Amino acid sequence: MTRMMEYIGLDPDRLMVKWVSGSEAQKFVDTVEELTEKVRALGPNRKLREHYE
Amino acid sequence: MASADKNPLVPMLGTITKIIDETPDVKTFHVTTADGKPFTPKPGQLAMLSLIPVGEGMFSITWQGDDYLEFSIKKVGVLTDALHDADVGTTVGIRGPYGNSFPVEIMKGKDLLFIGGGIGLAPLRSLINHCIVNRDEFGKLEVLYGARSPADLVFKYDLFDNWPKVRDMEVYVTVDRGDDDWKGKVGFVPAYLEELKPSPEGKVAITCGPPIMIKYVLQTLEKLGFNEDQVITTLEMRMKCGIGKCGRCNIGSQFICLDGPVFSLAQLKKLPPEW
Amino acid sequence: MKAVPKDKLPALLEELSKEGDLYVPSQAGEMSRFVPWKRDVKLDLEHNTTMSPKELLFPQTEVIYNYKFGEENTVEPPSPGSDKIILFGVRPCDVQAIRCLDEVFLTRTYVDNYYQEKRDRLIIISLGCTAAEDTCFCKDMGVNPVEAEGADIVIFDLDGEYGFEAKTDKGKEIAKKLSSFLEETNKEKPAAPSFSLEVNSEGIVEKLQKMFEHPIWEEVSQKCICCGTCTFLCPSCHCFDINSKNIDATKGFKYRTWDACVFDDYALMAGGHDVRPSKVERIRNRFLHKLQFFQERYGLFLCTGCGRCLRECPVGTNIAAFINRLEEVTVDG
Amino acid sequence: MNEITGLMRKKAKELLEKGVVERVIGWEKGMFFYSTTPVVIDKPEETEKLVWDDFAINNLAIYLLDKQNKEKKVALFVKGCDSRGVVRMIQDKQVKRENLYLIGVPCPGLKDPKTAVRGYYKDAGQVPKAKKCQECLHPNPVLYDEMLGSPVEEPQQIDRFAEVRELEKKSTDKKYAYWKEQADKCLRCFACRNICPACSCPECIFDCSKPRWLDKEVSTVQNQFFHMIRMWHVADRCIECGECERVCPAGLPLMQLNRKLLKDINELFGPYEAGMDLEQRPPLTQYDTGDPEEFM
Repeated sequence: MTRMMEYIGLDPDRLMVKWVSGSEAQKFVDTVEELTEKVRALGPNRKLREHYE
Repeated sequence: MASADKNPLVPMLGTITKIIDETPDVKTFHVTTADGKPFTPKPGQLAMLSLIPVGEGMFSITWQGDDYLEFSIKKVGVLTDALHDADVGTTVGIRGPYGNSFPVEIMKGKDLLFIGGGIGLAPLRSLINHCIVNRDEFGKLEVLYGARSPADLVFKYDLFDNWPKVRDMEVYVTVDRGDDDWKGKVGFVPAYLEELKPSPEGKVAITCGPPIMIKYVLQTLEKLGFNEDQVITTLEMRMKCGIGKCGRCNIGSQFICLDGPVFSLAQLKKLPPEW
Repeated sequence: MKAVPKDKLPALLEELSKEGDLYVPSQAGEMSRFVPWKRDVKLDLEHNTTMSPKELLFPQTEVIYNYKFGEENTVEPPSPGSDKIILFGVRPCDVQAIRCLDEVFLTRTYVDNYYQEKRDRLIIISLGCTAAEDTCFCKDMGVNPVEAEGADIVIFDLDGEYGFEAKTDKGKEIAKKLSSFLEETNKEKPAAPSFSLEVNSEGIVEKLQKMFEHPIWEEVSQKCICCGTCTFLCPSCHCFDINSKNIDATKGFKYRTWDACVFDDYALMAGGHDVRPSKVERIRNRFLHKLQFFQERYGLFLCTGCGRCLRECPVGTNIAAFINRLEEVTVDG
Repeated sequence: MNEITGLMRKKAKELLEKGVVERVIGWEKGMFFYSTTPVVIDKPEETEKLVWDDFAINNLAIYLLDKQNKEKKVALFVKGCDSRGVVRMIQDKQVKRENLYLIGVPCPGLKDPKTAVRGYYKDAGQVPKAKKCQECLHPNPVLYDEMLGSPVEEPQQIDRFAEVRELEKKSTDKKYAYWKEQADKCLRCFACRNICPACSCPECIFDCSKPRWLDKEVSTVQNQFFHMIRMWHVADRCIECGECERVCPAGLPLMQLNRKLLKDINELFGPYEAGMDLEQRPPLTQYDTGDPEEFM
């Protein structure tokens, strides 16, 4: 998927796929935080968006 | 702003002022604009009704009051589902009136036989009520109506209460399948029609219902001796623009939204059998 | 007749572009279409475009009105444009298609405001045809390949120069502004080109009227894959769909898009009833609309013989071959 | 008339006369020297229409998905690419093997009528081989009941991922610009989907109206969405017949999308080509604990 995103010209860092079990609460929190930080650093996505005035 | 009343594709804004539950999947809506009644349609005409963020669809106008138009709508898709979820006070878009109308002039002085099936009674109702309001202009009025089950009968207040009280008016009701409380007739509309054997003498028959019912009713009427000009039907097709441009509601070179929805059997026979 | 030397054409176009939005035929990758003129645009006057010029009068997606909903409810159609739209190099078949569109959108009870406001601003400069491609059959569908009836100005390739003939008042006004580029020529207007494809359209309306139920429909529809190539490239196909799109929880817009009568959902009604449930009925409707129904309603063929669908159909469906097939068909009465 | 055409007509006639099949699907000659189109034949006397020539380029496998053919006993002429389409359909249980009589035709590489049109070429001999045929690795049918003619030599030296590799080298923003430009051209005529032997869903997500996933609005973003989702849906079912790209009226390089996925599949799951073998399951329909996590 990330390879495909890269190919289409999207930033692959905006996608994260991770296996988290229902019992791994901390891992889930850490994963969400990690992705949030990554995306925040990247700023808002302008690609694949309609721009209506 | 470009003038909205000149642009036929742009609706007026109106409000739902009243909702009547008819059956589990049919509701009747009253629609009013800020100026009162949106427009004054003739019996059998249509209007485009929209729930702005959902979609738009063509509906027959079932009746009108001094300050409202009435639509009876069956729940069959995205738009009608949303309309059924709407409350009184909801804003709707409305444009029209579209299509021709029932040829009231040729019906004057004649006996009229209305044959409806399911939600197909909705377009007939505008004409039936027109005849009741102008009772003296018409002969005997008869309504033959059928639905899948007793619960699916629309306008029960008219069928069992209002219409039978009208002078020289008969109402025959049948259902495809009865239930424990149903004491009335059970059977399909065309079969009941054959049983009633109405005489074609001085009579005009007007029919609307599911396509398959219309087909059999037309056959039965011809068998009973009705000629092609004595039989009138109103049709339905998928419509988008309502003004004869978008192309999809054609039967041959005729557009249902502009040249129809009302056709006599004589006119219908000149068109390809695609309805 | 007046003419413009070929080497002066870019300068003439430059001048023309001051009058309004000028569109010219140009090859872009595999797709050729009418594009806004710029000095570096590569003109393609040799072949007709893959995309017909209808997209400039009747865009594939067009906003009907913007709306707000929720607390505040409004509907607001977009404001019309004001600049002239100048189409340069439109072929006579496509001019004829615009005449068909005029009938649909501007006559018979209602006028379509969106089409009309663009049509009013339109100036058509047609390029009369001096050569016919192997897929061309306009002359058999009621089109004059040289005169381009309906155009404001017609130009002709006269070897080294373009003959220039203003036909309408609008055209004459433009010609006046371009007079410094025009010289008198003693060359004759070219004759109609010879066509390798002959189509016999005589009497087909009457014949088709008797052919609604005919095994030919099953046969011609069998290979169809029900895509929209033919209708989308066709210069005269005009059926559209209307939908709405919500931008957020308070606003959105109603828009129309080209639709194709061969698509599965074209005539499908809410509730599931479909009068044209299979491709047999859909192809029949398409061909009859082109060749019979439109004639009955508007007195013109809705096929102008441009040949686009013959060239581009993925499975080789050929309306010209179909018309010629009709000669072999016998009908009762 | 060439030898294969003669064999085709004879075989088709025989199959219909003996009642082995109810219907034969092959190619017939159209109006121009470059038009050879699919044809459906139900009567033995109509088998004279059948031809095999340079322009019999349409992949006939898609007609097996047509409602009117699904329950019929059908004889189908198959080139390499047609036969791979049939294999995939059988694997997806879209068609029944026992309903099919497959007549293999070894394919020398064919020509695209769209290249020949407009009088650039006067006869078939001058027309270059179609792009999809230049890229073809398997011109011989992989599944058939009988074969007409003898197999052609299979090319070895074709790098099917060359275009993909070229594009991969560009920067992310350049790639985005490239695909955006392609999406802008798309007319959404659905020719690519409707001609595709791997697009076999009875109801397509793009036609679904409740909910409507794809807006009818033809805009860059909706078109990007359409092509990206379609590419994923086709994924390991793409038999690389190149029909989508051939029929696109706007000339979109659609195989560059399909082949990218196939390239990734090859890198992550080992060598794979769709529709080569009835027994080989496509990698994305199997689960193995050793599957690379990256592909998710």
